[in-house]
Amino acid sequence: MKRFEKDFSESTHQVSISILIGGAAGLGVGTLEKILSDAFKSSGYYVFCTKEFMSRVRGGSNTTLIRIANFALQAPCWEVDIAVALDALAVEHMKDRYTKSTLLFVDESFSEKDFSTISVAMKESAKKFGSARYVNTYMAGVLFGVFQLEKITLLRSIEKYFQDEEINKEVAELGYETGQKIENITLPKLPNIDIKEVQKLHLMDGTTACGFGFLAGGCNMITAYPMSPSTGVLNFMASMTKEFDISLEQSEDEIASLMMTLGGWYGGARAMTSTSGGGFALMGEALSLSGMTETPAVIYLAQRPGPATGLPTRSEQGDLNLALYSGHGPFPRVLLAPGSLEECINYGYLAFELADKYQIPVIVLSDQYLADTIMMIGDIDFSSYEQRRYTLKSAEDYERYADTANGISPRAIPGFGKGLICAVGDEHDERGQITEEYKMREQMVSKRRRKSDALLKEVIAPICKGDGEIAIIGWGSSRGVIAEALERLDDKRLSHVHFAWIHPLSFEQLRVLDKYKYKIVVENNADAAFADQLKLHDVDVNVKILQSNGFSFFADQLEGMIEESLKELS
Amino acid sequence: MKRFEKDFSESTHQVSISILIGGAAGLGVGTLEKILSDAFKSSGYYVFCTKEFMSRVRGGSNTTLIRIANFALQAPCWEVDIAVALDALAVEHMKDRYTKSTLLFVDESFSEKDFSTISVAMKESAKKFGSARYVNTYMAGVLFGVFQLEKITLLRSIEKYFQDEEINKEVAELGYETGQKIENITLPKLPNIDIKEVQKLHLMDGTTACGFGFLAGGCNMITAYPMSPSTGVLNFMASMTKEFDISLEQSEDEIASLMMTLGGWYGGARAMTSTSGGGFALMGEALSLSGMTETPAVIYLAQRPGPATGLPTRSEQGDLNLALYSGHGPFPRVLLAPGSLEECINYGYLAFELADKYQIPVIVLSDQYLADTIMMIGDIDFSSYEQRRYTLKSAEDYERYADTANGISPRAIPGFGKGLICAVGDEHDERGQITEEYKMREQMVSKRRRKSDALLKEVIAPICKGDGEIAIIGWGSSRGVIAEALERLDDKRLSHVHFAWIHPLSFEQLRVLDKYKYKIVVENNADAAFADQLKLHDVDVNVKILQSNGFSFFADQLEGMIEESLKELS
Amino acid sequence: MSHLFDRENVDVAWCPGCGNFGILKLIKEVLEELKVEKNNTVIVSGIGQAAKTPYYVDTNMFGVLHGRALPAATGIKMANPELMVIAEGGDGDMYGEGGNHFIHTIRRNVNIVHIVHNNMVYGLTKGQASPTSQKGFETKVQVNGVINEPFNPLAVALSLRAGFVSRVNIGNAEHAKGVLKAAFMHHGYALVDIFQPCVIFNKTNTYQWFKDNTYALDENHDSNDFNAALQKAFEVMPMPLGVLYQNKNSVVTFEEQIRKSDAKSLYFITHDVSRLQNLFDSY
Amino acid sequence: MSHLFDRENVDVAWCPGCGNFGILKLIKEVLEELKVEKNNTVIVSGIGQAAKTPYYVDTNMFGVLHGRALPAATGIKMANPELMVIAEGGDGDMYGEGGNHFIHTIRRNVNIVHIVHNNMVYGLTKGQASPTSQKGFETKVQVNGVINEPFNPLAVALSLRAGFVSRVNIGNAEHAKGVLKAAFMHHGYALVDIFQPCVIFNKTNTYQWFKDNTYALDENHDSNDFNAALQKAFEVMPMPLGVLYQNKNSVVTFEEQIRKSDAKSLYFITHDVSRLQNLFDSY
Ligand SMILES: Cc1ncc(C[n+]2csc(CCOP(=O)(O)OP(=O)(O)O)c2C)c(N)n1
Ligand SMILES: Cc1ncc(C[n+]2csc(CCOP(=O)(O)OP(=O)(O)O)c2C)c(N)n1
Ligand code: SF4
Ligand code: SF4
Ligand SMILES: [Mg+2]
Ligand SMILES: [Mg+2]
Repeated sequence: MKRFEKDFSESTHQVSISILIGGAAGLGVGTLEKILSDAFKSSGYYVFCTKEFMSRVRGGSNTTLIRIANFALQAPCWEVDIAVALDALAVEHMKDRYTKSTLLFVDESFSEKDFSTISVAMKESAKKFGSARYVNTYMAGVLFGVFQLEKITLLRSIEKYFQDEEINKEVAELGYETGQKIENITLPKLPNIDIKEVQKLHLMDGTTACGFGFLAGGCNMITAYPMSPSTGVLNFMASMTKEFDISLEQSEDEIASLMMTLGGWYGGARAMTSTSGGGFALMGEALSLSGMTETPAVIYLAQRPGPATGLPTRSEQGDLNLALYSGHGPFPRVLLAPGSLEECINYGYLAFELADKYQIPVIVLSDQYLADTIMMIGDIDFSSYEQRRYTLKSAEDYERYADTANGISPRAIPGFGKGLICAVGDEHDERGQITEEYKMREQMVSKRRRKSDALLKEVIAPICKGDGEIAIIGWGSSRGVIAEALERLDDKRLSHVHFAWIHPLSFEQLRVLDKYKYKIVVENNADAAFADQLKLHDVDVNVKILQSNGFSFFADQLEGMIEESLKELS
Repeated sequence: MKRFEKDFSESTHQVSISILIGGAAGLGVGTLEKILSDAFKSSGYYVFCTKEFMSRVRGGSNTTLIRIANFALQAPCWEVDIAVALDALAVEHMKDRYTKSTLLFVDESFSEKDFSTISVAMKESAKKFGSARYVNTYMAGVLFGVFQLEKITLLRSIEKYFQDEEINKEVAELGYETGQKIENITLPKLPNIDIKEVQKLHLMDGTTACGFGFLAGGCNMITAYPMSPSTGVLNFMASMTKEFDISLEQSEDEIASLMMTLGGWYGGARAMTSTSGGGFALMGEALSLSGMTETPAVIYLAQRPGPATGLPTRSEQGDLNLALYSGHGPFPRVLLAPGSLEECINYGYLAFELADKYQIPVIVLSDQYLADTIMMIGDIDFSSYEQRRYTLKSAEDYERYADTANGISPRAIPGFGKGLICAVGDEHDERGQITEEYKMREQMVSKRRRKSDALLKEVIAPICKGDGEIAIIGWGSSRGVIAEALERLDDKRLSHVHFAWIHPLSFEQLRVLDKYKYKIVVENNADAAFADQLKLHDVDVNVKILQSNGFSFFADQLEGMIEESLKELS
Repeated sequence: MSHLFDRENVDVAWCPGCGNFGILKLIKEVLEELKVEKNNTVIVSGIGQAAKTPYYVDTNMFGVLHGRALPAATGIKMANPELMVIAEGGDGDMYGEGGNHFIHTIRRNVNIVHIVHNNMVYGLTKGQASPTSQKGFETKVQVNGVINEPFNPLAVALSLRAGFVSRVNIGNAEHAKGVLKAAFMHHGYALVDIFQPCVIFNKTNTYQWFKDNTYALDENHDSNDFNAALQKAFEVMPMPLGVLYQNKNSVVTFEEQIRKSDAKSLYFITHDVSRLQNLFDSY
Repeated sequence: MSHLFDRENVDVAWCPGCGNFGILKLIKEVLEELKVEKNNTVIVSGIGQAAKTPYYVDTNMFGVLHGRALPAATGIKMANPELMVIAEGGDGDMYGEGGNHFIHTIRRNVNIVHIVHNNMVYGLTKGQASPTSQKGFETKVQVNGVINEPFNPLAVALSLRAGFVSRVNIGNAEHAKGVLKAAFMHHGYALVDIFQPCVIFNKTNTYQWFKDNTYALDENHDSNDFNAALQKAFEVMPMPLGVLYQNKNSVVTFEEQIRKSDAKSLYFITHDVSRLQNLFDSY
């Protein structure tokens, strides 16, 4: 809270409050997140929510962080103003994130009194209504009461999300009254509100935004095997089968997922699969088939920490090298890593366009953090995304691998035209017969390489912000957190460089980075894979800020890390 | 022939002759290779044989190149002194490799007379003995006769390789007589011989040498799925189950191969699997499991051209990036790429030592060229390879992932000691229970990274030969061909740098390359993956000589390519 | 017989005498006799000798990876149910590497014809045991002979409630043709396991062996009777040939169920932008 | 009951009321009652809720990847046939992702106990259909309900000639214990498919449902009779519980056949250097 006012309010009168809610899986932390984010938004605040949770369905200790502010928020913070512990374990679990001024709401039965604890009768009150699981609604009420916000706003949000809304509303009202009455606590000052601006915005997580991007790209088929944190996209698309004509199947394994997707494109669909690192590691051979047969594919790869099963419900940007190099033999591919909801939509759309146009696999890199984080996004005009077709009706003498100047052979689909479509995973000649002729091999290697060259003209340059000589370089999901860390640092020397287009990189475009005297790369992984890519393109990195403990970066912590790393420069 | 004498004989009196034999699969080109290489060796010549063949069992057009010389040979050449066409297609297939002075042996029925063709009655003579398949023995006889070598030597070799040796000997004798009588041809001059030196040598292919290396390393279990060009090692180990106590199983797929291998190591074996690119691409997730659970693994990866099924029986060094980056999440691994028969044995042995000691996956990179090429090797003293054990008898309080200074936790196996062995693919604590504690995660990430650091002290530096300021850098199987190309060029400015230890590279060791003013990398692939690794270690490459047409490099062609590339320097 | 489905100018890569020639001929004849439209037909194959077949048949083809023909075929049917799709490959391809897809494709009842060339050996990789190799079969890898129970594709297919389960011997081409035709006409997944001698690497299971160890089912066998089929599936030496089982009740297929619309190709399906806009705006 | 196989100081990650608790208890009791030696026992598991079991049993364990417990278990037996090896996981783990290994492990007759927690749902990933989900089962992915034929593990195992095929319901723990014990005592591969209610994501196949839809086989069933077992395997509503089939003829196991020597651990096997030298020198 202190740190916070110092950093923002003085200069810009920006104020934010962070609320961390902890409890066992199954206690309704997720529901609380939904109600509160909706109610805060309706009250006119900018809202940002992110969660961290264990790989289990009940028990353990999970949290959700809700930040509200009078300015657009795009990052989590580690230290919190308010903490709500729905059970005893949560008090302990959240401990590292308390500051001296953190207000900790606990049940009256908890003995821990180290912090500025505020005891409320959450369990008791919930039980009064017949079930322990009303704790979450009760606490929603308490918080709203404490903030002295309009009760009716909260009740409306409850109506939206509960089937048994009446009783939940009663519980919330009781909480609200209790909250209003709490005394003798120094509450973080609520920011001013801007109802009009905020109400224009849409609240959704990265998963949903990616899903809309894929739909905008005309995705009409998805085949996938469940795997956290990618399953959200599969769920989203499944729900969309009720709205649109989409072929969907849960595959028996990830190899089948990608093979079905390839079959789909071959047959005329705009198909995709979704997975995470371990599942993607199984897709390598099929990815290579996409490259060789020049069959498009879109793969949504939501990263989580490895190796192996690692930390299945946590976050890391750890699969970049795998995405870059998986599959045997060289072939063109594109890697896109959106870092905001807008980018999720734009790059989700672009993935289908590029896959179709260049007949290549396109990998969209997300991660648990981006997938599960709820942010705000302005209006999007979907009529501006055209769902194109790059295929043609085949003529009788159609040759699938006709050699062309840019290496792209016109693609046709079976049953549409008079020609026959022969797509082949062995080395082949132009019509798609197997060949072992070394000159034909050279011709086809060159054809595929020319597609890589052609792709370079599509590359989207990184976004560079600020005029400082020190570039803080990030990619993908870290966009927002780096932005806030830099705002907090408010140091004229620092510029922000954000990459959403990850591969291929354009050597020429990267020369824009030569103007920075120092380069600091921020990656949520242990292998600094992106820094390696920069180095291969003659961009030398001075400092690498890496983290691979299962958390995404936090703006306040990153602020400190960058400060620390500046000392290494000289 | 001309070119050849110019290059070698003048200065060193080195003479070699290259014989290319072509014919359909099933015609016995392979048998001819066996008999002739054996007979030439017995006659006192250094021998080198390499083949290129199609992905089919009968028909098509394959060749084998047999080079004989009075000095140790270690590379193929493109242009040939003698060509033997066992069928009409072969005349065409070998065409690109004829020079003006090439002597082409064809059947009397062939009409093609463009070159210095020598017609012999191969079909007719074979038929005389009752079967067309005697053509190969007949031609062995002809060649021996043409060279005026001792007939008895050839007959002894025939005895070794044929069941129906008597009739084959008769056929050979007929051929021999015919050969002796051929007149009016300018034969390449046979080199002088050195029977004593040559007879000390052993003739074998890279597959066999690798196999002996693995056995020297104590390999007592192999689980694999057939895939060219790796199957040879599986066959070799299968034949060795008759000699040694080895557990062997053909798996249902490559995922099972590596998983069984991991099970084997967990259970106490020294286990390995063999595969090629496509199969390896399927093993990524299991590789990552090896990294996370710290279960050793040895993987023999015989490369062939991709993407996808590509050219299944041909050669390429195309899987380096995949071997480096496959599997999700970072973990230490070692890549070894032998480039001679001695290196096959040494690195095959080392693979097991390192896997066991560091509890990591070790990948031995071969390729179709190395696997199928027959070369000569001197005596090896197998008593110098100790089959060690790095495991201990567990105490009651044994913890599988005990944190240690160098990151290596003492490994124990079940049933051997009082402790329990809990190996886990999720992130874990020291005893092997699943954890999501971020501090424990950081500790384990650091433990695994320290193993990577520790590995650096094992790194074997590249072999640098020559004092020239231009380094010709190669890795793996290209060792011999680069060496001969440099000998042919005989240019004092050129040095040869050969890497057999591929990963991890030691930054310090690589500083030895800083002394070269120019660096030319030679890779049998299209993506210059090794040049990238050099760049990541601050070794900048001036020119890349790449080839990915399905053939390995040929010494004479490479000579020209290097000459060409020298023009690019300045 | 015309040569409607001959592909021009191809170099057939099989060994003289191989059973695959017979299968190739069989398929081309059946396609022609059933008046199948080339352009609406796709043969998907894996990798192996058997999997080379579609390179010699003049239809659309998708030559994928060893073991992976079935999911690719499924994907094609998901994209365009109107296409006639055949998945083809060897015993190693389909029952070894591709075993998991075999199981789950049957469970889905994808409307494809599944042709497996069963030579009880890995041909293209030069003679290792395949899942269907008989016990005792010696190879360079199985130096003491095969020890594992041979995979019984018919029994497994039945245990998964496949709607059409058949086996033929290419040595008996006329009989095989009738069965293959029935498979093409079946509505839903249809398995045709074809005994195919590999004259090079399988010196045990020869034309003669297959002849001696098989017999054709006759009208006494009721292919509508699941239990009878099950009994037949376990019969060995001799092994029954023919349609062991066909579920003649019209069972709904996979692709009939997963789509909102009817069988229209997804090529023609773009999403209504205003609906998309509304959905987004509701957040 | 003592707590010999309790693992100390563990946080069990299952939901209250989950059928997995019963299975955990069952396994610990059986291990204890059969006087199994901890140190010579390894539980290999994949990934999923079921696959967490070995973390709570005080034996050796190898926690591998989703779907991959069986080949790892096979590898362990190849390395050391003297170890008692259990492969454990969920229905998705073993019949979905791991389906190919399921088939081929049975064919090998590896001497392991194969325990599958069959809750007819993907638990850990929050409730998608599994291969054994019943038709019509609605989830967030199967929004219109499952359409595919449920995977019948018992029928498939029998079609592959598994030597021990059984199913139990953890709601009937006493009965389950007898069957599990028999599985441990069987010489060769033994499948125990355990019905296990997932109280969170499967509101259809509850304790009550399993009770209502199963019955225990009695002495009228001859588990030595393969055909009888086959009939039983296809019986539904109610589904039979117990040992459907056990091949009591002593069938030789995989690991008994592949090794030159007897069952000695490979840990103790190094190669004779002079023999190696001779072999090399013969080239
Ligand atoms: C992933 C992968 N593993 C292995 C191979 C090598 N391979 C090619 S064909 C084949 C087996 C061929 O046997 P089968 O499928 O029975 O076909 P056949 O040649 O007998 O017709 C194998 C193992 C491969 N191409 N890809
Ligand atoms: C390769 C891979 N794909 C997907 C996953 C995600 N995943 C974890 S558990 C699971 C399924 C769990 O279902 P089941 O095996 O039936 O076990 P249960 O949780 O129901 O006991 C899945 C799909 C994974 N870990 N690895
Ligand atoms: S190897 Fe066997 S299966 Fe392959 S083409 Fe030759 S005979 Fe046929
Ligand atoms: S989700 Fe289901 S299977 Fe998993 S622990 Fe909970 S009740 Fe058990
Ligand atoms: Mg076969
Ligand atoms: Mg389950």
